[in-house]
Amino acid sequence: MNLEVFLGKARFRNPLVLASGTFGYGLTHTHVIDRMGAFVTKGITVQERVGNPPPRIWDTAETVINSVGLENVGLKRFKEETLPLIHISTPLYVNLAGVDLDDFRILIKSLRDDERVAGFELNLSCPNVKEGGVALGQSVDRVREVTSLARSLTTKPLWAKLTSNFCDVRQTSKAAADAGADALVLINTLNALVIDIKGRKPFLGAGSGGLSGPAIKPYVLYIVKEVSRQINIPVIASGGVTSGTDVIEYLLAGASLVQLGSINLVDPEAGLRILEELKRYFEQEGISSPAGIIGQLEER
Amino acid sequence: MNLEVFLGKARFRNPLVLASGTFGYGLTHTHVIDRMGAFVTKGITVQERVGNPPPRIWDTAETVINSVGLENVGLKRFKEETLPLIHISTPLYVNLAGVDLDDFRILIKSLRDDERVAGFELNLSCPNVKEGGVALGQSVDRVREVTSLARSLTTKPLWAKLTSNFCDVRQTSKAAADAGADALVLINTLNALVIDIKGRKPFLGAGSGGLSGPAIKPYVLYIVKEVSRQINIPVIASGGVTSGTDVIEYLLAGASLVQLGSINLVDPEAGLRILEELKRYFEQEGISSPAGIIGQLEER
Amino acid sequence: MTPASFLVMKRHQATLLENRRLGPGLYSLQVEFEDLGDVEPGQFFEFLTGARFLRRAFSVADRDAMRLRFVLRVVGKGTAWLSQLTEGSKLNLAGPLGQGVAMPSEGPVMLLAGGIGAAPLLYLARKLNEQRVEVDALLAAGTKEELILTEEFGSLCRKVILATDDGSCGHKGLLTDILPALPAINDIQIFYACGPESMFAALKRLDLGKPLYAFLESRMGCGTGLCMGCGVLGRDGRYHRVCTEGPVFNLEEIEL
Amino acid sequence: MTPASFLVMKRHQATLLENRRLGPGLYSLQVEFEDLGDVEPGQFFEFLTGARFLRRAFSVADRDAMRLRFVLRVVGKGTAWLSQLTEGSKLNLAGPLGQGVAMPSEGPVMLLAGGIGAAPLLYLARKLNEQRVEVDALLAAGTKEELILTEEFGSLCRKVILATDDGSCGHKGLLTDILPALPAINDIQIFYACGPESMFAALKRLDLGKPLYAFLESRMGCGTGLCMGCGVLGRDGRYHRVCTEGPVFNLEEIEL
Ligand SMILES: Cc1cc2nc3c(=O)[nH]c(=O)nc-3n(C[C@H](O)[C@H](O)[C@H](O)COP(=O)(O)OP(=O)(O)OC[C@H]3O[C@@H](n4cnc5c(N)ncnc54)[C@H](O)[C@@H]3O)c2cc1C
Ligand SMILES: Cc1cc2nc3c(=O)[nH]c(=O)nc-3n(C[C@H](O)[C@H](O)[C@H](O)COP(=O)(O)OP(=O)(O)OC[C@H]3O[C@@H](n4cnc5c(N)ncnc54)[C@H](O)[C@@H]3O)c2cc1C
Ligand SMILES: Cc1cc2nc3c(=O)[nH]c(=O)nc-3n(C[C@H](O)[C@H](O)[C@H](O)COP(=O)(O)O)c2cc1C
Ligand SMILES: Cc1cc2nc3c(=O)[nH]c(=O)nc-3n(C[C@H](O)[C@H](O)[C@H](O)COP(=O)(O)O)c2cc1C
Ligand code: FES
Ligand code: FES
Repeated sequence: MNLEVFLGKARFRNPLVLASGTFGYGLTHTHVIDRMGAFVTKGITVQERVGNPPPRIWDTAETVINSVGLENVGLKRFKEETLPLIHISTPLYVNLAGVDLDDFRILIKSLRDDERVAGFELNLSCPNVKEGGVALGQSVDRVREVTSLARSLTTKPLWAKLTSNFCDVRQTSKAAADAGADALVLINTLNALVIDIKGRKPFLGAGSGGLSGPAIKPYVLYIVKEVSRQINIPVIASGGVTSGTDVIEYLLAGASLVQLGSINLVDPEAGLRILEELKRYFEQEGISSPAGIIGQLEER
Repeated sequence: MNLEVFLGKARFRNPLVLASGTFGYGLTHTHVIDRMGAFVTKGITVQERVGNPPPRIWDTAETVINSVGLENVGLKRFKEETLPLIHISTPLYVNLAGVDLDDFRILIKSLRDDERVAGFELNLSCPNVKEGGVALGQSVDRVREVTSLARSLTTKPLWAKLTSNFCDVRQTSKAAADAGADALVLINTLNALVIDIKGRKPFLGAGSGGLSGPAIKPYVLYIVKEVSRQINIPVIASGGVTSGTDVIEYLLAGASLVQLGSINLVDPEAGLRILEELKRYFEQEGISSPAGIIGQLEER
Repeated sequence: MTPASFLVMKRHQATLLENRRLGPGLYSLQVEFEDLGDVEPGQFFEFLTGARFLRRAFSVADRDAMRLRFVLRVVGKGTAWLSQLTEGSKLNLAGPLGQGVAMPSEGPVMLLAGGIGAAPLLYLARKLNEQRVEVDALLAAGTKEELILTEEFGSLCRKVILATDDGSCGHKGLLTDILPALPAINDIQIFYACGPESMFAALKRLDLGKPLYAFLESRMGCGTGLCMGCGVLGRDGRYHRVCTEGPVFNLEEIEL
Repeated sequence: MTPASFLVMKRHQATLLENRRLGPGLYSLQVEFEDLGDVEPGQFFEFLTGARFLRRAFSVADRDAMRLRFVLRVVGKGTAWLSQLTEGSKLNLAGPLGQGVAMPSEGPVMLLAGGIGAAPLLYLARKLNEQRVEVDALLAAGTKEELILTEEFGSLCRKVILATDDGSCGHKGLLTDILPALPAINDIQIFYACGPESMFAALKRLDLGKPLYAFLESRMGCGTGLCMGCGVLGRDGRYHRVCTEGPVFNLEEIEL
């Protein structure tokens, strides 16, 4: 059995990707990272960010709401201090969280020639920062501009990570594809508000956060199916995966790779379990490679 | 204590509304309906609809996904057979599910003079029918047109029930408000796909469905807060309410009325329990009326 | 539409007295109620579980004073959750829901059970027995281990015929393979059947020439007629609510 | 960043031996492990619950061979779920997580516990006792019923001082009202405190002139340093991860 997936020339040993923000910078748990298809770093900004005031986490039985607010070491320290410490055998994608074109230009120019960096995930969708982030990703024009710029600056794989908040993600997907993205990542967290009724104020220190976890899976699955049928670049799914079954659902719906996010918080070795579940399914069903099921969902 | 809410001249004895599609036509459980602020019928279409093929329901621990597909008796039978059987003391809102302007014209003209009908909820958002529904509600222009037409046909209260699927609900909210809606209902179910991996086909007979239930509450709460701060007509919240606490959260976020949907499926008397919880909170906190807390969420 | 008692959902806080494994993934639950009115064969209760948002429907399989018996098969998260409950647990239940089955004016009748379908038919056998209507039962399942409630049927029926797909007990073959050749079949006035959809489809093709009442399942939303979630397609081209118009239908009146 | 053992989450399938109510909403859980290495005071375990997606963190309150004791206060859905577990239940746990507290080179030391804050300090008292460091404890709570673990501290400490907000037991007043006037306080070399945020803020204002280590809580995501969800603001203007850089911090180094 061969779980390899190719997106263009980029090879992934299996369809599992550790999602941005849920696995740090790749400095720990490398025994997990080294078994995955790819690893995406926490979002990196040009300047170091201390992040949002606590509390930053809320959850229900099937969701997580976070407002970490892109706390990260910033481009300089990432390049000088963090990157040299990352020792993984899995393609390293850097999640770039820019506010405007200048930011993305600086980020890509600084990192594009580092051979440890396999590619970039353009974060056009973080709901946890006031500027940039989700606001960028809601505008078809901004998505096109940022992706075009990024494309003009690097030949490395470029993933555009999009949002469905307050916009038509089918349109932004098309814009990113037209502007030269190699793949779409669908989707970042949903805007979410948790209220402390005693204090009559938002529970999270930042006011609001981003919703993820198993409850959003049916919603994201629908989006992945719709977009992957309309847009002819690969789709990478991100939303609510906790099991091998979920991965297969996303592959059937049309995703080529599948990200694991919130589940890593419950169990940083979840990726290993999910990989085993995936293998067992492929074995049982006599499927020889992911290509055999990607997009194979029948219509009703 | 007085739980009354007024939207313009329309009076509601309390902020609780039984949501469309989760309480039938109001023919049973009238002891519950009569204690609520308002009752909304199942969506009514011009022609009778048999609805979608089964299965029509899926659920997880915190969500429901339905694809009933607007099964309903149709305008003629609703008016002639069903309406005369409805004996409730609570304002009756008819959920109108049109595909185009003609449909809405026919529906409103036929029902507007019936004194049993207190007002209309324009269903611009059903994800479970191929034509109309959600597609209408995704277009700012269609929302404006339908709402304007409806406004020109009746002076009865008009609620525009909107979707956040593949659109910017802040824009459609503005369009509905500008076109004369008396209130916005936010939001209808989210598009959702459930996959049967054995059969490699969608689990629901209709292919996909609409996601509701407690897991979507933080998402809808965020939308309600954003829209109610930007648009100056009342907002009616719909999404994931299961307790008095949830109702208070929506009131704080800016909703004037709050709908109960999926929870009615678990317990058709949930409205009575939630009403008691709401009263207890008002008592404990010494709040004399909903007006005292609507929109009173502090910023962070 | 006339208001009927089963349309208003009566909720109970009941106690699990016994949770016994009957076979692979098969469990028998004895539940004690504080307050319980009439319960007719065919009616069901809806259980709240900690694993799913909506209630889960289970037919009444037997009754003894204030105790009801349910028999369940683990197929997903809700049933798995219920199967793990320990004795003494409190249960949040609603019911009885649905319409009781039309009782026959005269016998003999035959009960046709496929797998877990034996559950509601046992309670029907009990009631028929009380009314001195003669009753035969044909109980079929995949394997011997999956054949359940055979002793209970034995004590209530004139004749009990067993069948398994693999021949590990009783006749070998599907229920509908065995049924036509049974000598007992000729004097049967009414059939009552419960089993998987494929069994009903095959029964329809057999065309037994006598009324056949089918105990249907369906994924339910509310269980009380409010949501139109549970529709089964009728011969009239309309969907009928399994929860309130059923769960028992004349096989002739439904499309499969 | 040097790899440390607590950074790789070790998962356990453990057994609940005892679940005992200590007071209003307060429970003591004895858990038996199959395999358990060193556990230091200040370290915590994360429990999976059926009510919330993420794990819930609880400090080790005591140890006896392969058994750990946890003491929990019900504040929400996860703790309510745990409080209802019956003996014999299987628990999915991860740990030990976080860094153990810096042990003092010499005593006497004083433990300052507000409410449920007594839990991790008990295990520290045990370890100090083993190392023959003299230890006093000031245990405060809202009411007499909420004062927990007093006997256990009694058997390990030189002196145990009790206080309640309402005066129903021991001194009347907040921990920080009583502390400055205590005669014992003068020779204390190090303080260890665990309690609500307001207590830490008041302790900071008291300025005891000796090192004070604060056992902090925070809403956590991963518990293993991956998500930046648990930050506490440091004097350096940066957020420090309670899960891996803590949960114990020198009170001087954090902003409250
Ligand atoms: C009136 C009535 C009476 C009934 N009486 C009984 C009875 O007496 N005894 C009894 O055992 N049952 C009975 N049932 C059936 C019972 O209600 C169902 O088995 C139960 O609701 C299943 O719940 P669950 O949460 O375990 O399954 P779920 O987890 O909701 O799964 C439901 C079904 O979907 C399948 N499934 C799960 N996940 C997927 C997926 N990803 N893709 C495709 N399929 C999937 C499962 O295998 C299962 O068949 C009755 C039903 C009705 C309507
Ligand atoms: C390192 C560490 C060690 C710990 N050790 C212990 C210990 O030994 N013993 C112990 O009892 N606890 C301990 N805790 C705290 C414990 O982890 C929490 O109490 C627990 O996680 C709460 O989970 P829950 O699901 O019960 O609460 P949740 O339901 O998640 O609620 C969490 C908090 O939010 C509040 N809340 C709930 N809903 C709302 C709302 N709508 N608006 C505003 N507030 C709301 C609750 O009252 C509660 O205070 C420790 C924490 C840490 C980080
Ligand atoms: C704690 C946390 C932090 C996150 N940080 C980032 C981030 O820095 N950049 C980003 O693009 N996405 C971030 N995400 C989003 C995830 O990468 C993922 O897209 C999302 O959580 C949905 O997937 P899931 O349901 O599997 O978690 C974060 C999510 C969580 C829960
Ligand atoms: C079974 C079911 C049927 C529904 N039918 C309709 C409908 O006919 N018209 C409509 O506008 N909304 C319909 N809805 C949407 C609800 O009215 C409500 O807006 C939505 O479920 C979100 O609220 P909730 O999370 O409280 O359920 C339906 C929802 C469910 C669960
Ligand atoms: S389950 Fe809701 S109408 Fe039958
Ligand atoms: S809880 Fe995730 S970094 Fe501390």
